[in-house]
Amino acid sequence: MKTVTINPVTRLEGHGKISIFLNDEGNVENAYFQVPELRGFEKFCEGRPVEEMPDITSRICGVCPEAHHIASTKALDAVFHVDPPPAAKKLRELLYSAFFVADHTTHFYVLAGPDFIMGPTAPKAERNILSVIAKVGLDVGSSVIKHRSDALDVIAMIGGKRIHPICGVPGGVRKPITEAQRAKIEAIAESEVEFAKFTLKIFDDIVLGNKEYVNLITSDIYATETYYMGTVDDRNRVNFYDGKIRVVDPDGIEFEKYSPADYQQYISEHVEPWTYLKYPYLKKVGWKGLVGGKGSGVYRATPLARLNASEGMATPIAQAEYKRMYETLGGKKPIHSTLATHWARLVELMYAAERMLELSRDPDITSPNVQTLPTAVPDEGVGSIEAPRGTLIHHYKTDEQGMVKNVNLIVATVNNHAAISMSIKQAAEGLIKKGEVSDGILNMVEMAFRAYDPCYACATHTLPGEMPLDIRIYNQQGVVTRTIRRP
Amino acid sequence: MIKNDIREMGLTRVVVASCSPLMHEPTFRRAVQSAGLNPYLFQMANIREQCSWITENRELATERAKAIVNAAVMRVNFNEPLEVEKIPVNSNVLVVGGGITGIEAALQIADSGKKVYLVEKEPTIGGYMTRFDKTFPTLDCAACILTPKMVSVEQHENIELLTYSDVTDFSGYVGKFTAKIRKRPRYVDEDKCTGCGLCEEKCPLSVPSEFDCKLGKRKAIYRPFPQAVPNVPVIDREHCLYFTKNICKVCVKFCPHHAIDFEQKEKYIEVPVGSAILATGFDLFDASRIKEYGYGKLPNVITSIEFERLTHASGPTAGKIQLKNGNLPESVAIVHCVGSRDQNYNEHCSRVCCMYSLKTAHLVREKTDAKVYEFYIDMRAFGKGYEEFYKRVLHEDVTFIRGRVAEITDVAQNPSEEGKLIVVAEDTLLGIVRRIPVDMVVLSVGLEPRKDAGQLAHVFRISRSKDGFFLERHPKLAPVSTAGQGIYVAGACQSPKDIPDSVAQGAAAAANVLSFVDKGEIEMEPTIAILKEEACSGCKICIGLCPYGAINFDESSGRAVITSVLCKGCGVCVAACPSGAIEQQNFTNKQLMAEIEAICS
Amino acid sequence: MTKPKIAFNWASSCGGCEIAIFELGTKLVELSNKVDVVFWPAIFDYKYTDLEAMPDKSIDVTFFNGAIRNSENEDVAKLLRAKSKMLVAFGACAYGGGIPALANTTTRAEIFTSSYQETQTTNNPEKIIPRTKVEMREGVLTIPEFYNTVKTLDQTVDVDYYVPGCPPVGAQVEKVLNQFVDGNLPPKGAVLGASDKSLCHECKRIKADRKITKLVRSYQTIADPEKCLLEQGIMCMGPATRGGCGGICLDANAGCRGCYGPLPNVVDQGGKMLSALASVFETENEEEMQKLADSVADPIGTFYRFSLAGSLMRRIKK
Amino acid sequence: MVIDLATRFEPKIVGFLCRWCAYTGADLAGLSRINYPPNITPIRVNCSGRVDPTLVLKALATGADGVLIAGCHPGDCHYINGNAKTIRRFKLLQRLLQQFGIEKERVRLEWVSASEGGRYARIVESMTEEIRSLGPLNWKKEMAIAA
Repeated sequence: MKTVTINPVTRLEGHGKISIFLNDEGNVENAYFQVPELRGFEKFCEGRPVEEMPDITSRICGVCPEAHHIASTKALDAVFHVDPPPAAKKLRELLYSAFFVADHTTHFYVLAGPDFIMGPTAPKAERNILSVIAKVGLDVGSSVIKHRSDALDVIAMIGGKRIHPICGVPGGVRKPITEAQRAKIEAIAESEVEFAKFTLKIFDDIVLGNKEYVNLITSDIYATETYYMGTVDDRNRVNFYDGKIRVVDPDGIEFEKYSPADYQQYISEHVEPWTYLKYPYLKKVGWKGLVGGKGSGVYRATPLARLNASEGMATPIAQAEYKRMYETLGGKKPIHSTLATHWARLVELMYAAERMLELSRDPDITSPNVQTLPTAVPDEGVGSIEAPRGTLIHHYKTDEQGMVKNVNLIVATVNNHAAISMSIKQAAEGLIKKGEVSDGILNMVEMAFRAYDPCYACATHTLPGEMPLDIRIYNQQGVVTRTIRRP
Repeated sequence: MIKNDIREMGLTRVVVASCSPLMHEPTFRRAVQSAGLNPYLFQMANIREQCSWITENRELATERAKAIVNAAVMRVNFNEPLEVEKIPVNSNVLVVGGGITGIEAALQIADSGKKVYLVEKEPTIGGYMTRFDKTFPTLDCAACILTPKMVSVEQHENIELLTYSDVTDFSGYVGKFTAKIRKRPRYVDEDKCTGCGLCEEKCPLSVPSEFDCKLGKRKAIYRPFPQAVPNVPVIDREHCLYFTKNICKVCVKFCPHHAIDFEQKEKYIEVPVGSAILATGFDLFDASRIKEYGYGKLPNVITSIEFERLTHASGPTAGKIQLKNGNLPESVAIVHCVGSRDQNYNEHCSRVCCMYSLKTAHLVREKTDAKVYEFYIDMRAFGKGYEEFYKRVLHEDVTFIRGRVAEITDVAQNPSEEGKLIVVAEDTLLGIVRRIPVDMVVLSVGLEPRKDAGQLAHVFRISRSKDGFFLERHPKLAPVSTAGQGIYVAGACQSPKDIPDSVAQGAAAAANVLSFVDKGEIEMEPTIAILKEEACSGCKICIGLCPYGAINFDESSGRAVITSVLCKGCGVCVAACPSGAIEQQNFTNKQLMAEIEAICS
Repeated sequence: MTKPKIAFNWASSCGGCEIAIFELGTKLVELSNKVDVVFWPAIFDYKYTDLEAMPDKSIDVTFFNGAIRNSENEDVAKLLRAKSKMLVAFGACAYGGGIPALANTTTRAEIFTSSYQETQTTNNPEKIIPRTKVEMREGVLTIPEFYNTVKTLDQTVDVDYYVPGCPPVGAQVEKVLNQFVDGNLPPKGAVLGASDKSLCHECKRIKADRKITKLVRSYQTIADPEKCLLEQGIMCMGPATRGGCGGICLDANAGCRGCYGPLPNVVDQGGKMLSALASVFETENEEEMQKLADSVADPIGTFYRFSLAGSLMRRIKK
Repeated sequence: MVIDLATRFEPKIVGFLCRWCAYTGADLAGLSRINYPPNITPIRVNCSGRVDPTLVLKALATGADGVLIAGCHPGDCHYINGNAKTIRRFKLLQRLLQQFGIEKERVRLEWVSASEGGRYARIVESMTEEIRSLGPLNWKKEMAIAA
């Protein structure tokens, strides 16, 4: 039997590792995606004072610490049965929207952009941010850096730090913002909205203007039928900060809609002995292995999944883009094509920027009343939020002194763990036939993977989407007959 | 030998493994120094007191000894040469307390030509001794031996006597202290008054005399007793008709020297001194605290000090030992250990009661025909001539009953007890409870720390032991020194003492003071806290910690500042400093860590 | 002159340290002209095969972030040590263990049982626990060994310099990178990109007198933004923590958690903070002392939040 | 019962003794030839208030099975109230050690006056026996096999 080992890098590195096993006909027998690391937050948070959790759990991920910090803070509200003042909730959401702007911007330009802007067949040497800047113009490059940096300034203003914010406390945030800060934030938000429009235009011109891509996006290789999950507001519109969790089936029919506090009735996690990362799945459907379709509990929680699981966006421009996307891609909901996730991400970028602007203009936002002191005895609470890479859940139980007794975390990217594995296998199957390994596999598999923007910061060590590849093909004697490397 | 090795082998560090550093560290340090090596490059390993002498287990002891020596060797690597700082000493001496102890100390020092400030809170010096009649065991009259000394204090050119005064603040450091003294107003000008006594004679108002334990009377303007030093009366504001009713002024009218001055105010003076001796003495146990003894309720239950006044020739009864009704007692009980050797009151032995109780017995026998019962727990007669005195009293027909008195009552159980005081006690020799009917009971009250001892300790920044008396530097090797350099304690303020011991300590303290006052300089222990300025973060954690106020915060530099002369080297700030900016010389972290590693590995 | 060759690597940590470098944005672009980045798996496409092929000491300086959590982290550390002239422990995790080292309050067995069996949503009837080597029908799959104790970088390989912080603040990162570019470096073993004084030194809050009569949990009170937090009874590791971060947490009305590690003359950050804190408990009464001591909710998590692996005790006894 | 002295576990105890009371008291025990197990090695300090908790952690981490801090009785301190600071630190230190899994019998704070040689001997004796029954702490080894 032949083994194709796709190693992001050698065994030494902590990146995910892909092994593809071929059968005697040289077709794909099986493909495994392994995650080699675990840190055990769920255990070592036990015994800590629960109010420290937002600061501790933000260290699960330095790429999306805001997500963990805010989810954790919301869990504290629940643990202490305290309702934050309006200003506090809005400040949290404002910080959070700024974070979405920064994160989605990074992904599109720095990580995913190259594939589209330079073209999938362009030599790898050109497929990086620098070439992108060269193509779209230097001013765009600096504009990307500026708008990302501005968004982080907003995070720092409200959160205290650019990385690992520390503003969250049960019942609110530690500090209000001044009028001067508000004005600055409003100015930034206005500019972010324009920037989002500009980004969507680039996508139109370069991506949608190119038939090749549209075909790619709609091709079967990248279509995986699964359930879709996302948080929605009372009108089933996408919401990042708060709401009910909605799940639609592969036909787009609402399958479940529940309050995050009840997540245990809907989500289970499967364990395999050959990877440190678990596989969440829909409890009511059950674990049927790494397969898609109605019969399998595998679901996705990505920007595309959020749009699929919703009925629209809560801000005007984003809503318009939402409709345009579905119409352009055949008018069917849900869209199963993994690559459409990139477009969905930009629709979310638009929403985040608009939401930022709304909140920066909200009269409550500078209210000095940003903290309600808890009075109830702490016991248990769930905090949930939409991270850029999926629905994030923090669940704590404490003793009456508020010392943590039990922690359960369902981390955003992990939601998609099964789907990612499937997409990789699928790409492999689609491209490896009779032992013939096309050079294309490299980039194709990579694109499938990158679409998820998988942030394995918490588990593996790549920044979102960046998965350098290296394929080796062994003959029966286990001798490398061929090596395909990038570039 | 060590000296030779240092010279010949050019040793840079020396470790001696032998006895406790408390014994011979100074000796070896001197030796090392005389060989030209800094004495602090020497380290002592104590393998005797705390190793070889505490076990039979040779094997283990050897292991331990190795560890101890190893620790010393590792440590000595990090020892640094330290210079002993010498600071000039002001030769003036402050003596607090004008009892026999303070008087002795003051005279010794003054005679050597040094200036002494003697502070006494009462209107006169002399202390308790002025109220005693005879003193054990020699039975010579207290006044006869005390009065001359009081007088020479008054006349001594080197002694500035500050009576009716107290020390309210004591700042600075050894060799350079400043004592703040409060002089309370006498309302009599000490310079003008000649002590003729006319004012007392003419004063219309009589009140009970504290000096006589309220057994006798005094006037509103008074001297506690005729031989008071200074021989200047004081006006008692509480009672004086001028102060209470704004009338009278008889004293003003009659004073031939116009010494009466109702306008006097309390005065504060500051005096510079290089050292101080505390000889503030003791308080007597308040017998009324022991309800079972009925003191204060049963008229003829009196304390030993009251007895002293009764038997004193110039006392209220002119020395007649009598009952409240004037009759002579037919029987007298003397009760030992009142408030002493008793968990409920004071655990300590007051040391003097046994002997003065014997004296009491003797005086009763000598002056009356009364039968005397002496209730004791153990008879302690340890001083020179004491045992002999005990024997003597044994033959004076005194009944000794061994047992602590349980109760003193006037409730009779049979006719023979009617109108008597019944002393109930278990006779531990006979093993029976005895009820002895008597006319008078003398309670031999114990000695306690002064009520204000705590406050005084605070003013002088010295420590007290559990029993509340001032704490000496070392119970055996430095009995009159304290942890506070330049501050000494003597007499009963350190622990209960009789007159001979108190006088001895007074002299000892004087000698201690003179030894460095004479040198004109004093050596500071170099094991003090040093601030590494560049490392101080100005977090202020240490500021409040120093019990000697040696650490202050300098706003301009934003740093702590340690006044090394004030530092006594406890190291509390060193352990606390979160920046690790404070080190204690000869107890640096490096040295201690090296010891730990050597011991543990 | 030839540009210095530098490398970045990421072991057991959240990635915030790499973001902190990424955060330099335009400055990073400028900097990248002054150096050759020969290895940075997170940002550019380099492979360990290339690294292994490099001659020893061919990298001028490697910035290593993350603690040593598993066998893979250790192997990477050793490989990079061999290839680098200078190795820098970058960030709280590599320096003192950081948050991941809080796992030293538990054990490998407990973590596995918790993660793969006990957590509410886990459905694992066969009680499967990941193994380093698994025989599959198609072949063998391997994953690294998860250690029982988290180690710091210098407990694993020799380290030349340390850069504290979770993550190091931008200004300091820039300063440090330039120090290496310009080659003006203090003696080996030094801590870079931080102050030599405690956070109190740069704290703008008013410090009155250091007397602590009560300690409250942060959620029990709204902190006065002007006064020293400790004096308000709010835990702040400032006195025992290196400055250099600019006191951003204090400005945000939050107490310092100690991510910049111990001061130059201090062996054990936690032990020192404990000593300093208890020293200023304002009471001579033993019961009150006990009460104050008990009001420190989680001593290890408080005094060793970021430095447990690098502390004297390193882990709990189990 | 026969105890094989060769194999019997002999606790290694580090003692921080204040120079005024505890150390003098320990000397007195020796001068009075009072027997107690030679399992403690004294380190002399001026005042128990000098004992930085870090030193205790250092001792335990380096291989001590127990640590004794001994000073003057409360209210009896030669530095007025140095030992009061020791108590404050000790109470917090005990909580920390408990979290580290170190039995409270291993680290003790005791008061021994200069005249209490017997008391000192009894303390060391009881401490040695308690630790003996707890067994070695072996912190160094634990760390050596950290992985």
